[in-house]
Amino acid sequence: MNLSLLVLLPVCTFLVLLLLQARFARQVALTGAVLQLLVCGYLLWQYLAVRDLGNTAPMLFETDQVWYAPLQIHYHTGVDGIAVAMILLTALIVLTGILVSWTIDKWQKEFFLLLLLLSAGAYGFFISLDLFTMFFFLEVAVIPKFLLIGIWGSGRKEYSAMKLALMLMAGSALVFVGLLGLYFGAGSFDMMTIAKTTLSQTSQSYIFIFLFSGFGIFAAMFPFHTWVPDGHASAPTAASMFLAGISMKLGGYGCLRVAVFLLPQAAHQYAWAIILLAAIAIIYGAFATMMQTDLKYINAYSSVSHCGFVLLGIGMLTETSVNGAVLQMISHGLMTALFFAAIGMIYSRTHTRMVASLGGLLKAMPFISTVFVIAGLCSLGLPGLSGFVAEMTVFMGAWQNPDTWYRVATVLACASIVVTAVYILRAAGKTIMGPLPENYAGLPDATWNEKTAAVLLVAAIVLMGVAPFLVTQLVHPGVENMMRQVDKLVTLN
Amino acid sequence: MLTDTFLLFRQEIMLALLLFFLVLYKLGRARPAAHLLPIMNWLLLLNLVVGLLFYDWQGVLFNGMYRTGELIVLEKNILNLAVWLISMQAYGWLRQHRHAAEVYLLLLTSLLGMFLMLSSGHMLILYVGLEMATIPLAAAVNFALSSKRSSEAAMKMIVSSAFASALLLLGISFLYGITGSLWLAEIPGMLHATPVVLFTFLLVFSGFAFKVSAVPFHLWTADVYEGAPVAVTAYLSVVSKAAMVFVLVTLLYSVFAPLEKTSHAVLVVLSLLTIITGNLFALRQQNIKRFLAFSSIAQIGFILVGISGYSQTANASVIFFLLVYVFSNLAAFGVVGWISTQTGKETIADYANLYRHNKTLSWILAIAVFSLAGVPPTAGFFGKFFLLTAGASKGDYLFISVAALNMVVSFYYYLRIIKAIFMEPGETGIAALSLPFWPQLSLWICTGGMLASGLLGVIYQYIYSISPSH
Amino acid sequence: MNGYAYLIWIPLLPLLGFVLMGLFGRTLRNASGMIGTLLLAGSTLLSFVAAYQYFFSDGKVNDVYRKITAFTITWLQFSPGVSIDMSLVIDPVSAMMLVVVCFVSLMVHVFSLGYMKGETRFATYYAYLSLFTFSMLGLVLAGNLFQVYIFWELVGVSSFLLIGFYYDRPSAVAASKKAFIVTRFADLGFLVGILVMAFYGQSLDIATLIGNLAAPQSAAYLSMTTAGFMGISALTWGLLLIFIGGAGKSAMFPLHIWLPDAMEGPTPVSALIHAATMVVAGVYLVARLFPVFSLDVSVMQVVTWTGIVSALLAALIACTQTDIKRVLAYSTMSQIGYMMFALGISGSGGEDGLGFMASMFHLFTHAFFKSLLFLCAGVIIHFVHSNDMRDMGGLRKLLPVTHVCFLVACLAISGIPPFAGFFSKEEILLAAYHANKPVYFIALFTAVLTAFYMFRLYFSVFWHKEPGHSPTHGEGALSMKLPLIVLLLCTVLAGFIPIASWVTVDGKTLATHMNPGFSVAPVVLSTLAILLAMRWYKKTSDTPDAAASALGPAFQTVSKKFYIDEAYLFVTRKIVFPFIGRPAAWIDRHIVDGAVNGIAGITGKLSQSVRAWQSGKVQSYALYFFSGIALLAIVFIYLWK
Amino acid sequence: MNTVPLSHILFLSTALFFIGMYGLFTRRNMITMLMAIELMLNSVNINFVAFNKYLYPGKLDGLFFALFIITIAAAEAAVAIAIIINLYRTHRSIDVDDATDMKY
Repeated sequence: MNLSLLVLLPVCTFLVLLLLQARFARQVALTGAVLQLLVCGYLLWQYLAVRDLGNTAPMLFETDQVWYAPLQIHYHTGVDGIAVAMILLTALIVLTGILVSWTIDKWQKEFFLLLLLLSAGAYGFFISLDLFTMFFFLEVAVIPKFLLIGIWGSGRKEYSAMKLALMLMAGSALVFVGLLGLYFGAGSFDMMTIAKTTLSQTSQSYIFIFLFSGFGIFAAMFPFHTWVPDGHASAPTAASMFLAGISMKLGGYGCLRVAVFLLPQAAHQYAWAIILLAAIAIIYGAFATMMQTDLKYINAYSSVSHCGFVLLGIGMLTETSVNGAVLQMISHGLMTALFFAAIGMIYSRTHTRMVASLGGLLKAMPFISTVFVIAGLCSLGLPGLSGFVAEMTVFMGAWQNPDTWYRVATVLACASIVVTAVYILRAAGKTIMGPLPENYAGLPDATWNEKTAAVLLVAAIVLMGVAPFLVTQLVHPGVENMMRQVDKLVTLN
Repeated sequence: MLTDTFLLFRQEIMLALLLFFLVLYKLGRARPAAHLLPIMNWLLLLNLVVGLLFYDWQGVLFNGMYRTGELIVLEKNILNLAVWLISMQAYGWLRQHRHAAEVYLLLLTSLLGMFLMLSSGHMLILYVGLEMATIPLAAAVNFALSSKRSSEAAMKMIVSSAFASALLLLGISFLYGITGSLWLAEIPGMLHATPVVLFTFLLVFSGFAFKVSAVPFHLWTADVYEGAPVAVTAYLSVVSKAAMVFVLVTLLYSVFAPLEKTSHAVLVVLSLLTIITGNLFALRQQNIKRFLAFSSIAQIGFILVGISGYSQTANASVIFFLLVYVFSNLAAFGVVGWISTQTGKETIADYANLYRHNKTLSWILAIAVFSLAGVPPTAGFFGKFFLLTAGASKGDYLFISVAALNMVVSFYYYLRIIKAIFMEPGETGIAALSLPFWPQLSLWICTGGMLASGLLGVIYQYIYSISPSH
Repeated sequence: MNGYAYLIWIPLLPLLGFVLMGLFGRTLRNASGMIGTLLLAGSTLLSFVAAYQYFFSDGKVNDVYRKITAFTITWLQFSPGVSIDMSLVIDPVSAMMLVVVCFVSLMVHVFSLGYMKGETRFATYYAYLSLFTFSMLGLVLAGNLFQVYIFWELVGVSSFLLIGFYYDRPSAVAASKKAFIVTRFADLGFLVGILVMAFYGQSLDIATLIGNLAAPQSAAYLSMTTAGFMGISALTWGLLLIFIGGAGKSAMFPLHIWLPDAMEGPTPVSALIHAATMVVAGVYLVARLFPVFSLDVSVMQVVTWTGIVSALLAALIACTQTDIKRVLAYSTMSQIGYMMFALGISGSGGEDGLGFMASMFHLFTHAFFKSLLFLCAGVIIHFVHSNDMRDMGGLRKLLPVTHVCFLVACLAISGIPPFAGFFSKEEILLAAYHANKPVYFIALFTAVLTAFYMFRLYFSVFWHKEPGHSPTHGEGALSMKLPLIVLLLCTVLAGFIPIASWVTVDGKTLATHMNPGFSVAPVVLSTLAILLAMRWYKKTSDTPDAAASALGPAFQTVSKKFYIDEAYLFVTRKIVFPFIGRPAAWIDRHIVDGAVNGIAGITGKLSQSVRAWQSGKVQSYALYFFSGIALLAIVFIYLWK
Repeated sequence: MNTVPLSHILFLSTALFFIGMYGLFTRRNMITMLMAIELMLNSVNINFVAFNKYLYPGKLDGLFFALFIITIAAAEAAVAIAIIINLYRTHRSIDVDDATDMKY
């Protein structure tokens, strides 16, 4: 199938929406999102079908068109299992994001336009095999976030929006310099070509710093994570979902696909630093979460902690751990999206997100509360939900790296599951359980759109948690290919 | 033979004809400006179209004093396009102006000077073109006749540029003394990197650095931009700057080619200085024109980064960026100018909640700002990417990193505008403004250009194919 | 297949119940109780069939009970050889547990029909119960270490949900959080232990793991004993960490603090989860991994001493508590301590395996009489509307059935023949006597204490004073009485079941020989303790208070549960929060984020400080212009060539 | 004939240039500043003529250049004076320090 369809579809929806009257905005957006999901489903089906036929090429559905011949810039797309999984995640979150924003009252049309633009960026990023195209889409996804937070956000929204935009832009500036290094080192922007060239150790180690820290900012790597709490907390629900669900995954995916895959020796050289930062992020993020009093801050800091697992998995550089990192990306995407959706639903009814002033919501809104609890349980790694599968794979993989200090880091990371339990249960205990304040007594429960969104996400989480083999089947060949490449190049030298 | 001559010369001839027309028009019965403006817009479109035809003519005239080629024609066309766009945008301002024809006369004379400069094969023509491009502009800056700021700006401009041309001339005179030739084609063969030559180079270079407002020769820029009428500011920041960059590239790449080592180093230093200074000053500006002045200084810094690449890619990237810059900056100035002439509001704070009543204007301004900042999918992203790629080809990554990180600073102030438009709770915001046909057309062209010129790879490819290989 | 394919339905039926009631609870409402009970009855039936088939028909090959894997799929592949498989394994231990879990759970389901009647969240309650039963059955049948962990966590969460069932009571919320977090902390050990075992043992499948490690010269064993960290071998680390997990779930000292608080949940839940099934998961885990545990003497020592210390401490504390459920909770902890140390002192085969067998036997009998005790307590609380035994008294006439049941269960737990507890406890004491004398004496003392506090409870509730209550309602519906009676029968009869011939460490029948002489001491001592309790508590008297005040600070310490809760609170409130949590949040706000904002601030300052360049004076512009050229000239002509 | 060496003439022109520059930097009256600029341009003219005469007597480039400079300087002066007059109208002063409204 033609992968460009994935980008064209949101763009077309965008155009239709642009030309239509504002009062049809949400219907159009929803239709577009449903179509996106269908196309993604078709992509999955096609992908599996082709793989079943025994096609073991690293990338499928490749198209390669010259875009800027003088600079060897191509529009080169292709997907492997990892990308397909990410694309599915994106489609799901876009759809649920639109559903959750159904009743947004200010500038509805613009809101959905930006959301669609954002999704186009994310799709493009995941299908790109050309570094320029990839970078292009990476940046496409930044500005809509700024607008979404700044216009529809709450609290210190302008400050947060600015901080987020600037930090992400700083990230992409670093990525950009790294890309130029790759380009002049290997003479091409094409990932598959660069993968075949071995750069010298010195240039690898320089380029890697730029690329990894650049993508690291997107992936909320400590100490570049501070955009996460403010940004998430101020963003409107759908934007929070998108930020945590997809945006941060752009970073993780980039770290993996660009930094590690193309610069394997440097990855081995810097593994200690990645692991150190990841372990700090995990533990420190978890402890910082424990002290938060605002539900969104809680989830945002916990995202820092959870994204640490992604980096930990990548840093350990074993096949299992990288597999785990990918799983964690997917799982975290689904889970935080659900969490933010639930928080948004609560906030839109009670107009507060402060843990201390909430309580007993299970009585007033059982559905939303149940969703909240499921998200929380997923976050603390309950088996049967996706978080468990991902975290355990990361741990197992991490442990396979026999270095003692790496194992200490792994144990520390494992320890975060306790802290996670503490903060999740504190939050859930205070908001969902306990006596219900009187002024919340008559609040309505979820509406149809919110229910649909929540059910979709919960279903995905449960599916992944109950039948992880489905996801690993999809993801694992991609990881295997990648790690084969990494190990091969490393053993060469 | 004769037709050949005329065809090679056709863009200049068209401009001269336009100037004649304006003089004659002035001689005739006095009519309101509203009568002249549509005519001028059509004529300038005609001018652009004539320039676009017969694009592949090249050759030399007047013993090599004048030369032209595909690249030069393209550069002139870019300038023509920009002038046409500005003319349409000036509609709001000139409609009420008693001396609309004179404004056109001045601007078109200046354009003619730029054409001469671009086509010059000899230092004399270069100098004459330069002065022809500058002096009328100083007068045009003064065209808000009763405004204190306007006359102050004009004074600053004429004094500064006279000083700059004095230094430039000193440089040219030394060049003459050293080489004995003023032919651009002959000079490079006789240059060697001796101290005197380097000093001469610095004098000439600074003369042009002044025109493109590179730091530390930029100080006039902001004051003049702020004081001048918006259309003139737009002209200064787009047309004049683009023309000067074209000439600077030619000078550096051909005339001073033997001094590449030094000139590269100078470019690296100046570009970083320019970017940083432009950014630092832009951060604090409240007046939007002054803000755009400093931001355009920062943009020039990026252009210098691109020039420092010394390659075909660099050449093409600079020209491509300037094309994009024409669209982006003119879109910004178009909106700013329209708001300024209609409401007199010129500070960023005035733009608070602009989106509430002026959706189209807001989006266009937003896209323009994004393009200036270099955000995809606008063309500005491609422009900046290529410039930095060109600059990086020398392998100096520290330099590129500093430049790239400065982009982040520039994001801050560009996003301030966006913040004002969309996020700040202005009491009511600026009331809904209606946009007449001409400015609207111009803005849509700019928007189209910003969106299309990046995504369509062919444009860059064409520019690349006609750029001289280095 | 191997004839056990139906095993999969045993956990699936409750899961089905959970899904049904979770999704359609609101429509099903009161019918959900019946549905849950019926589904579970199906499971129970199947489990009896399975146990019968296993023990009497095809489990035994050459006189040895073998492990039978009924079903397996690869659930999550980590690396070649290491994967989480979902498998169902039946062996003597799991067959026995299967029966216990299904049966007790069924009783509790039935009992709850009456006990929870009228509750608004009736369907939710049954959904949670079903979820718990599913998880517990999964845990019991798991053949993969990681699978154990999965169900382990699920059990934990269903326990959390059930403890917090009355979610609008802050104390219930706090208790559920505490239970979950403390066990989570222990699970961390389990998890890391699994990582260690999986890495060195090359497998997560329990049978394979045991196979890989059991032979002392195997590669896995060698690598595991040679690799080490901080001077302790990987094997010891792995087992110790796994044991921490088990100790947490089984409320062993010092991780027991959650169990008494967990009594905030509905009483039938306490009967099921916190008495009969979930809390013995730790014992079960050690039993499943027993061949590996027995490889490491030091870990076995840890198991033994943790068990015996917990048994003793809990018994001491139980003597001082006044909340009826808390007394039962501490007694549970004490009994599990028994099972645990019995495992710890057990050898790995033949006669030495007596401890193992005794532990399993005690697990089996304890499930019946402890759940009976809890259900009785449920009836009492239902009747009195209080948990405090000081509010009770003289209930024997008002609750006749309960009274008999409670009495029998008390006798059983005190080890008075011929009730079930006597048999299993005797075996344990016997094993201890042979293996470790100090442990034996402590165990004996604990047994006496047990008799004392159980009868203290019994007399306080049923005698002591005249009832202060007018009987508003009777003992409750048949659904509440029936389980009591059934469990009563089990309590009486379970001791006669020849566990020794079925559940042994090596699968071979263990010949047990009742030694009446040996039994005299414990039985007599326990009887004396009962008499003492009768003297003190049958009538209102001052003696207990006098005794308490005579003991002074010692009594105070015990009744404050040795201040262990306070110690934990100190660590969390005074150390973790202020010294780790708050600094982390502070650093994030002020240093990490401060750096980001600082960069922005510095840029702004810089911007402010350079503004003087743009002075507005055209002459100074020209001067800058010229100095610019001059500087460039100096730099590029003279300094840098 | 006892010719003046080129270096003397260059010294003269350089001196003139810097005198002009000094005048530009220090005088407050705009007309005087304009005159100072004329001085600088004239020093350049001297350069051109001198180089032409001494170094390249066979060519005329330098002479022509000087002529063009003179012409253009006149044009420049005309525009400048027009601007100064307008400045006087708006500011009531031709002191350069009075025209510093726009800064920073």
